Amino acid sequence: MSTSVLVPRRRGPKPHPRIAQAKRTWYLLRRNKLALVGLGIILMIAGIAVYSATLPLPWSNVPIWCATDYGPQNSQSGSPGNFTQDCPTTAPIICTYEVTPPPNAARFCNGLWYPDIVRSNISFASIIAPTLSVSPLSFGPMPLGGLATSSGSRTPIYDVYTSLLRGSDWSLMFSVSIVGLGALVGLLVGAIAGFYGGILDETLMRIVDVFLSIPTILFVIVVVAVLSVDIPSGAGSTVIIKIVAMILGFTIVWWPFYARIVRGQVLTVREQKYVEAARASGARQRRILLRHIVPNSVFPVFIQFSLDVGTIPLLIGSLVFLGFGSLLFPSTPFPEWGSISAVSVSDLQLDFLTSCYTAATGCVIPWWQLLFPGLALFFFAISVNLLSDGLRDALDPRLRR
Amino acid sequence: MSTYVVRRALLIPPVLVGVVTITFVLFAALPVQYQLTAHFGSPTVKQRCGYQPSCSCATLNPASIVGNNCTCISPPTNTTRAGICANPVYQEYVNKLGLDKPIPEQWAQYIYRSFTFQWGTVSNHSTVATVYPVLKGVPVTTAVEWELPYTMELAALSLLIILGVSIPLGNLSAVNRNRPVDQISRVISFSGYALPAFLLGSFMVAGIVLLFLPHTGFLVKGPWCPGGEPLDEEITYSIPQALACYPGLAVGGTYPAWVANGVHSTPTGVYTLDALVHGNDWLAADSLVRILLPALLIAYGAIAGLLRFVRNSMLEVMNLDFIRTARAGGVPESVVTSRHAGRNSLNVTVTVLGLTFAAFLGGFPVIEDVFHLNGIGEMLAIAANPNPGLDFGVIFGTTILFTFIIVIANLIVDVLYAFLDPRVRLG
Amino acid sequence: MPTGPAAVPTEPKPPLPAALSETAPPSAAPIAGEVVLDVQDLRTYFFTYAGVVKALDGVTFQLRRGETLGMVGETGCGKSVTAFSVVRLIPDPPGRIVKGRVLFRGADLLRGLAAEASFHPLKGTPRVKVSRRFRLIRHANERMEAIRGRRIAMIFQEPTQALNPVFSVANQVGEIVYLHRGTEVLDEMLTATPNARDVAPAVAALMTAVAGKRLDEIRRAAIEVGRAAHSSRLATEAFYIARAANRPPVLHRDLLAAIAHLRISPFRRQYLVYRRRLLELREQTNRIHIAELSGDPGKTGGKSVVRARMLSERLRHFYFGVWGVRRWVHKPLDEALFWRVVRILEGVHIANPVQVARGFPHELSGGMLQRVMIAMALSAEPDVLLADEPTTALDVTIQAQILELIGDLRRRIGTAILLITHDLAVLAEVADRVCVMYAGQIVEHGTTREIYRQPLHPYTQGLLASVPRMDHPEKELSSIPGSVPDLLVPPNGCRFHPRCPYAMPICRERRPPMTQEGPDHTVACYLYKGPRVGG
Amino acid sequence: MASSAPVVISARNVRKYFPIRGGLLSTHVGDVRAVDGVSFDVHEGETVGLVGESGFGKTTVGRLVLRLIEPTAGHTFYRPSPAVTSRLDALYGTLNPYSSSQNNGGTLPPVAEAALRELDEIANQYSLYRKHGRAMRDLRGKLQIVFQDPFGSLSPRMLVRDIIAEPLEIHHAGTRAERRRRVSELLGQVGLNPEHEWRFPHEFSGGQRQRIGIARALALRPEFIVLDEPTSALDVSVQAQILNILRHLQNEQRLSYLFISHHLSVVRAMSQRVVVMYLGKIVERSPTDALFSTPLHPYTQALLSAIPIPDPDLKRERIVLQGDVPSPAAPPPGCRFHTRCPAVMPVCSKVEPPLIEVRPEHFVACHLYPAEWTGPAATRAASLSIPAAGPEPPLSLSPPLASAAGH
Repeated sequence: MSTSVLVPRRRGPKPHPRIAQAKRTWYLLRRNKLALVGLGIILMIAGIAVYSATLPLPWSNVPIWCATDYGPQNSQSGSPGNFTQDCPTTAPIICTYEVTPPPNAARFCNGLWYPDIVRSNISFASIIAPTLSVSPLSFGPMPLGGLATSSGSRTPIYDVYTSLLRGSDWSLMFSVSIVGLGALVGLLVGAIAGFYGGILDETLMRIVDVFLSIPTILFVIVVVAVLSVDIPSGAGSTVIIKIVAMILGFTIVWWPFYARIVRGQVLTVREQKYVEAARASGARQRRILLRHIVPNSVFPVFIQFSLDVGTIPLLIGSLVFLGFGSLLFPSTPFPEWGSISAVSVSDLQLDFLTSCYTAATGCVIPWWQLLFPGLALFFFAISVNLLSDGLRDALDPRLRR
Repeated sequence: MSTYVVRRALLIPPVLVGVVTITFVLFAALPVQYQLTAHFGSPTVKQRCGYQPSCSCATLNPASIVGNNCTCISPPTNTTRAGICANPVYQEYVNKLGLDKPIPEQWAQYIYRSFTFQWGTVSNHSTVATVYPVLKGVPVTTAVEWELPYTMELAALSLLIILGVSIPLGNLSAVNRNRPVDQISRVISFSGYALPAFLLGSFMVAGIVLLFLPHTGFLVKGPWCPGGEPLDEEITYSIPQALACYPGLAVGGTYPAWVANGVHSTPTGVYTLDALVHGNDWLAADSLVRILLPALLIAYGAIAGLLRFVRNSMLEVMNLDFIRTARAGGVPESVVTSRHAGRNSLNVTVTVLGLTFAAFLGGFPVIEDVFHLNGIGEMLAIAANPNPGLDFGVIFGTTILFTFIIVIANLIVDVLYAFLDPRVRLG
Repeated sequence: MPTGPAAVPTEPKPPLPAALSETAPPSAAPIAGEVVLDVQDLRTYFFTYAGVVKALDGVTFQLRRGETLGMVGETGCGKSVTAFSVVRLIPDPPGRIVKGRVLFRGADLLRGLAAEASFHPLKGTPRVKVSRRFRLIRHANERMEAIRGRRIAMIFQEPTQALNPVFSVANQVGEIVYLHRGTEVLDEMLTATPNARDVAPAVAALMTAVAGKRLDEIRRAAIEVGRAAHSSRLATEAFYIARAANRPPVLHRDLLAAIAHLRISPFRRQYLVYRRRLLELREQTNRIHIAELSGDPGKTGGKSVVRARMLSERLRHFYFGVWGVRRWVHKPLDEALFWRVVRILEGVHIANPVQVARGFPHELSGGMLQRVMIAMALSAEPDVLLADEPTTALDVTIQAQILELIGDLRRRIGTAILLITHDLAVLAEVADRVCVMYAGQIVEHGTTREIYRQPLHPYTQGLLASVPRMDHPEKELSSIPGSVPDLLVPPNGCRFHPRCPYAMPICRERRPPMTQEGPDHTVACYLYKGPRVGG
Repeated sequence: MASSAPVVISARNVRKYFPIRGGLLSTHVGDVRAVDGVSFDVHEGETVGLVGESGFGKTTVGRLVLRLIEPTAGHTFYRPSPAVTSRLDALYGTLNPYSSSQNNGGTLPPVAEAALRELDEIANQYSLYRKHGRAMRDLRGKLQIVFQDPFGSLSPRMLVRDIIAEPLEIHHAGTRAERRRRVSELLGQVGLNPEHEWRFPHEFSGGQRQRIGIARALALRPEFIVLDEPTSALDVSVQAQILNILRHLQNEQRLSYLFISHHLSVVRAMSQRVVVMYLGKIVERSPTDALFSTPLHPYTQALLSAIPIPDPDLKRERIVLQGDVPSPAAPPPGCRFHTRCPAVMPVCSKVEPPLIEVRPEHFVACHLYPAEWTGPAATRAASLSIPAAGPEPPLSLSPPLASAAGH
C-alpha cells in the first residue's frame, strides 16, 4: 500500500531522520517478543563477561593435583617413568628429559612443562590465561557443582560455575573477532569482485568456490593442525600466538561465505539507477563503491554475521570434542563454553563406562557437567539467532518500500 | 541443456586443482619430517647410531626426526641423557618426495600425486594404527576404500531423512504460517541450529546406555543382543562390538569370515548390505538400527538449516503473480501449493542443499566420533588426535577426498537445478 | 433476478475453439442483458502494523451481460483491490473483505463472511486484532474454486510475471483447460475411433491439398481428416503436420503415426475413465458449492456423499498413483491437452501456436504472453472477465492488438468485461460504461459518452483535463494538485476535498451521497443536487 | 525556431552492440544491435522527443549520449562549433557510401582513409568519448539525466538532502552552507517544501520522488538533460504536474531536453522535434507538427493510429500492426520494419532504405519515398545536420532539387 504504512505516527516535532529511522527499527523490533528475549540474553551474557573480567580468581592453569604434587618448586621429584607414557609430541613445550625447567616454564604437569601465563606480562588480563579456577571442594559451595576432566589416571576437579563465568568473555571474544574478521575480508573481496566484474570477478569467485568446497570443520582442523605444528614453541607469548593463529585459521575458512553473499548483493545494487545517477554526475568509482554500493549491500552481511556469531562456540566445541583442545588452545581444558561443554561431555561418557557398568546398583551421573555448559551454549546460540531473525524483519529493505 | 552441463563440467578441473593447491600450501607449510611421515608413514629403521654405541633408535617417528638427526623416544637403557643418532634414511626419503626441488615443482608433483590417488600412508605411530591395527602402514587410499562405504551408508540414510522431512514440513509451515505447524518447524530449526551435535549425540548415547544397562536385564530381550550375551563394557556402535552379541555367528573368533578383522566387510563394504548378502537379517537390522540415530542427528542439523529456507522461499513464491493466476484460474488450493509453488520452492531447496553440502559432510567426523561408528569421519577424528601423534597422511587424504566429493556433488546439484528451471537451462 | 443453481449454466457448452475457429460463424454482439455481477457496498480493509488501511470503502456497481465496464482512477485508488475482492483473492493477512455482497447470478460469493473472522481494535494503538476461523475460510476458498476461472476469469497487468516460469505454456493452459473442459477432452479421447480405412480418403485429400500449398485448403482437408477419425484433436494435429511436412512420404508417415497415436491401450483407457469420473465428481461438488453460495439449502446435503465417492475413486485407482506408472498412463491425456491448447491459441490469433505452446514464458514476448493469458482466461468461456490493467505493461501497437482481441472475443462469447485501467483514452475506445474510483470509493458512474462529454465530478474533470490530447495538443496540460491520500488516515467527508478546487465546508464533514444525474449517470458530489441513489 | 539556436549535443552515427555470449566456452556468438548508427542534434533550449517501443534502444541512446555506457562506434559532441559540425557532415558524407564495406572489413579508397583520419583528429579534440578524467567529470555537470523508475533511482539509505547535494559534493561546488542553501532552493524549484529534505525517499509518493530526481539533475545547473521516460511510471494527473515543471524549468533556464518516451501524445505535448526509432535505427525524424500532421513512415503512421484518444465518438480507422517485434539480436535484413509493414514491397527485404530528407527537415527511411534520392541526399541525410533556417544556407552537399522534396 502506501509507502508510509510502517512509519509509526508521531506527534510533535520530528527528530533527526536517522534517529527516526532507528526508532522505527526499534519499534519494529519491539513487536517481535522473541527477538527481545534474544537481545536480553545477549546483553546479559555481555554483562557477565564484563563482570567476570573483574573477578578476583585464583590464577592457575594447572590441575589441582598437579599444583600440589609436582609444583614447579619440586618438579624434579617427578620420576622419568611417568613422563614417558604420555608425552604429547605437540605440547606447549616439547617434552625433554632435561630436569631443569625451560626458561619460561612455570608448571610441570603430567610430563609437560607449561608456560606460566600469570608471570608473562600480557595486557587484557581478563581474557588471557586459561583460567579454570581451582576450587578445593569438588562439589562444594559452587552453585553448579564441579566439572571433572580426567587426564591419565588422575582426575582433577574444576568448578563449572567459575569456568563458565570466565568462559563468557572468551566465547564472545572468539565469536565476534572470528566472524568479524571473516565478514570484513569477505565484504572487501565480494564488493571488489562484484563491482569491477570481468576477469577479476571470475578469478575471485573461482577462488571462493575452491574455498567453499572444503568442509568448514575439516578445513579448520587442517589449518589449525598445521599451525599448531608450525608455531615456534618456547617463546614467552605462545598463548597469544596460539590464539591469534586459531582466530586466523577460522578466518581463512570463514571469509568465502561472505564474499559470495556480498558479491551477489553488489551485482544487483550495481545495476540500480541511483548508482547510474551518481555516475552521471561524475562520481568516481571509489565514491560509488563506498557511498552507494557498500551501504546498500551490507544488510545481508549483517544478518549472516549475527547468525554466525552464534555458531562459533558450537564449532569450537565440536573441535575440542574431536580432541583438538591442545591444538586450538594454549592449554586444555580451556575456559571457553564450547570447550568446556565438549570436555565435560567426553568425560560424561567416560564416567558411564567406568562407574555405571562396574556398579551393579546404578551410578551417579554428573548431569551438571552436561547441563550447564550445554545450556550456556544453547542460550547463546539461540538468542543470537532470535535477535538476528527479528533484525532481519525489522531492517528488511522490502518493508521500507 | 547438454551444452550447459558440459560448460558446467568444464569448471570442475580448475576448482579441483585449486582445492589441491590449497591443501598443498598447508602441506608445504608442515615441517619436513611431518611431510615425510605423511607420505611414507613411518618405516622402521633398525640401525645403530654412529658415535653413541649405547643408544639405539627403535623407530623413526615424526617427533623424533630433527633435521638430519633423530632423538630416541624410548628411554635410553644405560644413560640418562638423550642420544643423538645419525639418520641416513632421512635424506633418501626427502629426495624421494622431491622436497629438495623448488616449490613449483613440488606443487606439480603434489597435484600429480593427488590426482593419481597417492594420498600418503597411515603412520604406524598415529592413533589410527592403534585403533585399526589393519590400517597400520597401508596407503591412505586403501584405508579410505575400506572406510568410505560406512560413511556413504550413513550419508545416504540421512539425506533421505533430510529431503523427506524438510521439503514437506517447510511447505506446510509456509502454507499455514504462524500456526502450530509453523511454530513447530520454527522450534525445530532454531533448536537444531543452537544444539551442537556432539552434545545431543552424547545425550542420545547416554540415554541408550541407561536403557541397556546390564543389570536392567533389558538387554537380554533387546534387539541389540538377541543372543542374550551382555555387551562388554564399552557401549559402542561399531559392528565388531555388535558381533560380540552373536557368538553363534562368529566364525573363527569374534567375527564372521566376511568381516575382515573388524574393519572391512565384503563384498560391498556396507554392513547392512553385506549382512543381507550373507542372509543374516538380524545383523542387517541391527546395523541399520545402529546408524539410525546418527543419521537422525545429522539430518536434524541439516534440516534446521534447510527448513527456514524452504519456508521463506515458499512464502515468497506464494506471493508471486503466477500463483495468483493459478488461483484465479480455479486451480484447487492443494494443487497450487504442491504443483505450482512447490515446484518453484524446490529449486531454492536444491540450491541451498548444494551450498550446505560441505557443512553436511563436515558434520560426519563429530557424529561418527560420538557414536563410535566406523567411517571416514571417525578415521579423521582419530587421525587428528594430537596424542600420541597427528596422522597428516590421513588428514590430508581425507580432506582431498571430501573436497572431491563436494565438487562432484555441486556439479550434480547445478545440473539438477538447470533441469528444474528452464530459465537456467538455456543460460 | 434468477437465483439458485438453475441460473448457473452447468451443462457443457460448445468448446471455445469451435466458437473461435474461423469455421464457426461469429455471433452478433449480445445487447447488454441481465445483471451478471452485482457488487454492493464492498469494503476491503488491510490490517497493517500502522493501522487499518481502508482500501475499499463501500464500492457498488453492476456488470450486465456482454457489456464492458471500465473502471478508472489513479494508482492506490483500489481498482485492482475491487477485482481481487470479487474473486476473493485478497491476500489474508493483511487484507480482509469486511463487508458487502458480491452477487454472481444470485450466488453471493461473500456468503458467511462475518462467520469467518472477527476483529476488534487494540486499545491504545491504531491497530486491530483479527481472529480467523481457518476451517471456515478454507471451506469458503474451496467454494470459490467453483467460480474462479470457470465463471469469473481474470487477466493481469504483468503478463511476464503472470505465468509460471518453470512450466511450459501448453502445460499451464492445459491445466486450466483440463479443469474446466476436461470432460470434453476425455470424451473425445475415449470416443475417437481411428481406423485407417475410413480415414484413408481424407488423408489422400489432405495430401493433394498440401500439394496445392493453399493454407485454407489444407485447413479444410485437415478438418475432414479429423472428422473421419471422430477427433478434432487430429484435425489440428494433421493441419500442423501438413504445414510442417516438406516431402509427401514424410507427411504420410507422420499422419499415419498421428492417427495410430489416437488408439489407447485398455490400461490407459481405464485410467482416463477414472479421471473422467473424478472430473464429474468435481463438477458435482462445484454445483453443490454454488448452491451453497446462492443459499439454496436443498442441494448442500449431497456434499459429504460426493466427497466420500471422490475418496473411494482415488482409493480404487491408487495403483495409478505410482510414480512411473502415473507418468506413463498420463501421456496421451497430456498430448490431447497440448493439441487442444494449440487450437485455443489459434483462437487468439497466434501465428505459430505449436512453438508458442511448447515454449516457456521467458521465451515469449509480453504481447504474446498476454494473448496466452487471454486464451487461458477465456478457454472456459466465463460469464465475467476481470481485466486488471491488461495493456499497461505493453507497447502501444501491441496494446492496440490486445484491445482488438478482447473486443473481438467479447463479441463472440458474450462475456461481460470489467476493464480496469488508469488510461482514460483506452476506456474511451472499448468501454460501454465507466465508473471512476477515488480513494476506495466510486465517485462517478455513467455511460462512456456522458463521462467524456460532461464529466460531473471534479476528480473526473481533473483526470480528463490532465490527459495529453493527440487531437488538440496546443492546450496546456492541467493537473490535479496533491496526490492520492494515504488511506490509513483518509480525509473526512468527501475524500477528494483536499485536492478539490470547489471544496465547500460540507465536503469536509460528510461523505457526499450518490446522486442520480441523468438516466445512467450517477455522481457522489455536493455540487449536484439530483435524487439520491439507493439508501 | 529551435534550430537557429546553437547545437548543444550532436550525436553522430552512434552504435552500441551488446555482445551475446554462448556456446561451450561462452564465446562471443553475436551482437544485440541495441543502437545502430543513430545521429541527431539537440539545439539550445529545445526538446527533442525520442519515440519507439520498448527494446528499440531509446534508453540506450540516452545513456550513450551521456556516456554512461561506452559506445561501440560513433561520437557525441558537446557544443560543437558550426565549423566543426559542417566539417563533420562533409566527412560523414564522404564516408557514408563505404560504411557497409567498413563493417565487413573491406579495404577503403584513400579518400575514405583520409576522411577517417581527419574524423579521428576532430574526435580526439571534441568528442565526448575521447575525454578523460577531469575534463569528462566537468562535462558531467553540464549533462544530466532523469530516470524512469522513481523508486529505483534514489538511494534508499540516503536522505533527500544528501541525494540532492551529492552532485555538488562531487564537484566541490561551494561551501557546506552554500550547498545547504542550494538544496532548499532546488526543492522549491521542483515544488517540494524545504522540510522534505529531512526525509528518506521511501516516505514519498512516485510523483514526489520524480521531483527529487529532477532536483538532483538540476543541482549542477546543467544545460542538457536526458529525460528517460520521466512520467511513464506515474498517473496522468501527476504526470501533468511533472511535465509542467519540466516545461517551466526549460523556459526559465533555457535547458535542452532529450525526451525519451513511448507515449506519443506526451512527446507531442513536450517536444519541438521528434525522432522515431525502430529496432535501433532512426526511421523518421522531423519537427513535431509535421510528424503528427503528416507521418511518412508506415511505422510512424501505425504508432499514431494505435494511440487511443479519450473521445468515445471519435471512431477512426486504426492500423493494427500484425506480428511481434523481431529481436534486435537478429534484425531482419533490408528494412527492419518490413516484417510488420502493411505497405511492404519486395525491395524492402533486400535493400536497407537510407534516411533521406523528403521534406525540409523531415527525414524518413523508407522505400516508399523516391529512390533517386538515395544519392547525395542520402549521404547528406546520414550526416544529419539540421540546416539552419533563415539566411544561413543549407549545406552545400544538398542537390538543387532538395527543396522540392516530396511527391
